[in-house]
Amino acid sequence: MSFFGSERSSPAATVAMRRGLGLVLVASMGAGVAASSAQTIDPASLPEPLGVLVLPDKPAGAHWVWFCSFVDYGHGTLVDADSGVVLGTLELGYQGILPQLSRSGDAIYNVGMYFSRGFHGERTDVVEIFDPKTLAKQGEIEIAPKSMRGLPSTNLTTLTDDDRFLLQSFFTPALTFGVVDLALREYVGEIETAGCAHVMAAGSRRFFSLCGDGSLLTVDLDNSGTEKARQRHRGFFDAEGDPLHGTGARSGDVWYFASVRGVMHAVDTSGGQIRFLEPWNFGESDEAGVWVPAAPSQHLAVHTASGRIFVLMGAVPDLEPKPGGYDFHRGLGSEVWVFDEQSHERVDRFKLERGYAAAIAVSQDRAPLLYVTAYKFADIYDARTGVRSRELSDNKELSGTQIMILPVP
Amino acid sequence: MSFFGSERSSPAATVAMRRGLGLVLVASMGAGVAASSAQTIDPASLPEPLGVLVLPDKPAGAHWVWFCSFVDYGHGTLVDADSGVVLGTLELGYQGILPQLSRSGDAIYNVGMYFSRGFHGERTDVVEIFDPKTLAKQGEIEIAPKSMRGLPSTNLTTLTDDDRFLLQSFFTPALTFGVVDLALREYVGEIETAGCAHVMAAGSRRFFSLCGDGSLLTVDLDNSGTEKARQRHRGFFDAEGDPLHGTGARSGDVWYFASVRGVMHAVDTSGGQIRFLEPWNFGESDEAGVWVPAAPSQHLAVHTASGRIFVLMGAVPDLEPKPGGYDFHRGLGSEVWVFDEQSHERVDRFKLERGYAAAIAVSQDRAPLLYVTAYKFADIYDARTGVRSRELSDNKELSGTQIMILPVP
Amino acid sequence: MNWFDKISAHAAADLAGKTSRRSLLASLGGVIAGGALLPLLPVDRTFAQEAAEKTPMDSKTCDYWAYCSVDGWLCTCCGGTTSQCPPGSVAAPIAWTGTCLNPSDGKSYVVAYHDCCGAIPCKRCYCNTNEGDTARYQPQRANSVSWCGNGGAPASYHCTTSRVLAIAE
Amino acid sequence: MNWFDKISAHAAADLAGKTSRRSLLASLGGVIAGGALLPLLPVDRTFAQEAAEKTPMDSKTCDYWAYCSVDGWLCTCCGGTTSQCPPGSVAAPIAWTGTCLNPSDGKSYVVAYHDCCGAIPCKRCYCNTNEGDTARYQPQRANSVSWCGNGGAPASYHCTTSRVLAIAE
Repeated sequence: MSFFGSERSSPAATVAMRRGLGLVLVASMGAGVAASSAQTIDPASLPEPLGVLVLPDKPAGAHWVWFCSFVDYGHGTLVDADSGVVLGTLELGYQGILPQLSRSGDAIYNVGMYFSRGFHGERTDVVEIFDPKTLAKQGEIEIAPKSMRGLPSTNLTTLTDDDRFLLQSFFTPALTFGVVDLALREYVGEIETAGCAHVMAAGSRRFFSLCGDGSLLTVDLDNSGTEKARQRHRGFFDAEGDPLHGTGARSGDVWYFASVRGVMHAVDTSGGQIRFLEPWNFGESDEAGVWVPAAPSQHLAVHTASGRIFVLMGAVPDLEPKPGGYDFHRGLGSEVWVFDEQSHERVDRFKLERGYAAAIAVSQDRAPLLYVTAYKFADIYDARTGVRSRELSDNKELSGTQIMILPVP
Repeated sequence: MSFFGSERSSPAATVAMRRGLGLVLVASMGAGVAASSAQTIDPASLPEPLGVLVLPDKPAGAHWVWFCSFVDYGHGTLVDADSGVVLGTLELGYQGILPQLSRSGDAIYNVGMYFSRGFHGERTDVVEIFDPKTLAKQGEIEIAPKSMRGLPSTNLTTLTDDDRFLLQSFFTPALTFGVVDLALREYVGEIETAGCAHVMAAGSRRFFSLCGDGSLLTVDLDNSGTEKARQRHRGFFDAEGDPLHGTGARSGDVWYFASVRGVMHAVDTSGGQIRFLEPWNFGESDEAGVWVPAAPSQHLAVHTASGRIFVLMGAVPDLEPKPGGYDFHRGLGSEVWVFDEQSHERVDRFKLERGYAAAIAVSQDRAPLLYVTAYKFADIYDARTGVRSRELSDNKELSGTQIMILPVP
Repeated sequence: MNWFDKISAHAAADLAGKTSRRSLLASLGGVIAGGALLPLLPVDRTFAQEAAEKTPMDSKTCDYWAYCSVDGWLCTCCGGTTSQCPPGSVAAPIAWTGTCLNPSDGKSYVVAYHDCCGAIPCKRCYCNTNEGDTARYQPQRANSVSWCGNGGAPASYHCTTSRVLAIAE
Repeated sequence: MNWFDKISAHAAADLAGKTSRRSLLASLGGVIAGGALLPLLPVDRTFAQEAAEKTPMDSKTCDYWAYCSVDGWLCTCCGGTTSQCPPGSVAAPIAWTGTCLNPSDGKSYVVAYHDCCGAIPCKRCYCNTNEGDTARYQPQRANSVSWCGNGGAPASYHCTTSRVLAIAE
């Protein structure tokens, strides 16, 4: 109808938003704006141009982080952790987990599962490609409709270290991995495992996985993404007595995994080798109970430069099995324990302000932040002191149930 | 994997659920079960058959009702209002509103909007056809991708009185209606209006709509669903001074609409005629303020047999406009006022237990129930006494934000 | 006391005192359109604001002067501004309009409420003011209908901008 | 006091008293998988049940004896039964299993947890017990992964049944 405003969003308008309009005092990015100051409008600036924002380059020293919300159709929220300002959101698909950020910074990938009719109809699994500045979708690569869904983990999808291939966990209930060639934008195919799950990058053409017999499986790819070699490395962990949580954390070439009872296992993947480091016990008992990794989803993080390992910990009454088996391994955490990679000493113990948390992550800069989610909240702590600097909450900075965290490098 | 249970759901299993297995003491339907009684298991009944339930015929005197939840992907929950038991759910699509129940009882229709990728990708609007016993999808009819979405109303979609055609409100922002032939399962096409919205059935081949100039538009269809005739009936209401809420309620051939200030307008559509009944004022002021229809979505219901009109009412401080215009017309209600269709007298005034409500509806039987939703809750009242008999709540009987109600005839 | 109890208590107090009943109703009523925003910060903020001062210059609150006929999520809370859509969304070229009083200069302005579309529901900073909101048979000022899907914009709703067009004559 | 405060308070109390910390953690932890169930009746009920008696024969509560390794929404709250999917959904033919003690006869039973699929998320009666739950590299007893999508079932998750297979040897 002609009497409606009908100015189209144009490239010019998109650029115009960067002009300093007298009106747009309250910009969405950057730090605080005097919210109660008067607002005079220059009539010459009207009508305000309509447009769509583009993300700026991340300023040096800035802390940007994706908080990802689970269940139904998931999404990520990009937040400037220093100001608490929301920079944008990204849809992640049915039970979406985490986007994958390319090291080059030129693409964001998401393995999305979709249905033609909401929650019914035909299923399609795709690797979606988003522009990191506009967050606009650039394309997609259809893959086999086998993506694993359920409780998220950071280690269900990975990029190889050169960003060439994306590896995706499949579950049918056979455990396999899908390989996607991101350079050619093609689905390469599927790699069988004999009962191994979770996928961790260990180089440009190698990944590894944890297996049901306690071994570690390495798979080497050729330049087309096809399996070239595989090797099973036995004795990484005690799969029956003290299995590992599948969500691990990486520090350079070393990957860490925590067992349900609180033993840290590490594997050094450098030089194309697999070297198991000596496991060490980090659990402890005190008047609160027995402290174990609190592993509903993302309980482990490493700040590589300082060699600090952060573990979300929760106290349980005991480690005795119930009639159907033990059940202490999936609880929430109430503290973050900090260990030194070299000495294995606990160097700090942060009591979380909220008393419960589901996931943790750490930024990799020299003034690192510790990110903590608690469903409807996310909290930002100084990773060096354990002091909380900011709280984010549902319907304000966040939306949904936050259970995964991805700091932007 | 062979060691997994892998018994397929079969027709036999579906039937088997009706057998009286010693184990399945706690049936999902019907009234209370002794929840704390011991449960002995006949080994011969194992393994329990796996299957999918089918709805029984609605027992005589039973009160079944759909509560519909809004935003994102909507859904309806079918509840036995006498027992509070959930009977099933139905997906309604993006910003889905209400299913349409055929008078014959042999089909449930839903006008669903879907995207190929969750909330992005290609849009498809379809009329979906569900089996009322199995709630399984039987098919769909693609329509023009123009369905109106936003705040729901009961009068955005209707079936003609013989269930032959479905009429759907379109908004592009031109206001039109889509016509679907349910017998042939074909999309017929679009009927233009000159600024009229909401669609109300008035016979097998006639519907009407409310127009921006205060008139009422009737459209007659031929047997193929194409427009045969139209007529504009002027002077139904005062579109500038006291416009009607678009959500009306029907009693036989009479449709009722409430104005924002509390004047009831009625139109008798019997005999292929359009006869405006005398409007009557039902608003009132008291110490609480000025009482007006509380019309966020579904504020009007009629119990036809008793000739009772139910209006959800809320008190506002005054009816004065703000600088940009009046804003008192979309608030929640706190009371339900009951009027006699013939005398226009207020015969009752129910104070709602929760103090706020978004939608009301009434069953049409001789022991009518008044259904009231309040977002995360739904309450069931005796429509004759205003006494609340049952509360339904989120994550127990309901899920989401309940704002539409559809009693099953 | 959970928030529902709070609402009831406030509603009762409002009914008794006749104060700000309007804003209570408008805020709660609007929740429906936004839907599923519970627990509801806008409600809490509305309550807080009844006691505290209004914030007509804070574009992340419902009090912001140009938001006088909004029904949805504020783009300022989703990565956008009052007139710019967040990254990854698409601005609906066609909008409903309202007329809002700017207390800074005492002038009324025509505001075009452009929905941003094609992205996940933002679900932050829900506001429902309704000044001048009309029924759908007068759609040019109707805020309760989704304007995504019109004029070539994708149909899924992300958030709403409030773009100042001109001084109202 | 809102429910988050309640949780914190309870958590603190639990930490201090060492009572039922396990069930608190299990219940809260599980919320993640179910997701977006807040405000959380299961949590409230878990708390209520700590004071009140357990309800191992009530199949609409997490205490029901056969639900010892569930992570999801109970089909008994969605229009189904302990072994039958709700109308409109499809039973996943392949399931994870658990071993649960029936207090009525003191016997342990093998329970197959079949997800019901292809319908909207039910989001009612969320339970997360984890007895015997394993990591995904041992998937036959892993309850944290969605079993919808397997064996020909549609991939969207609706709710979970707990079908008794046999007496555990």
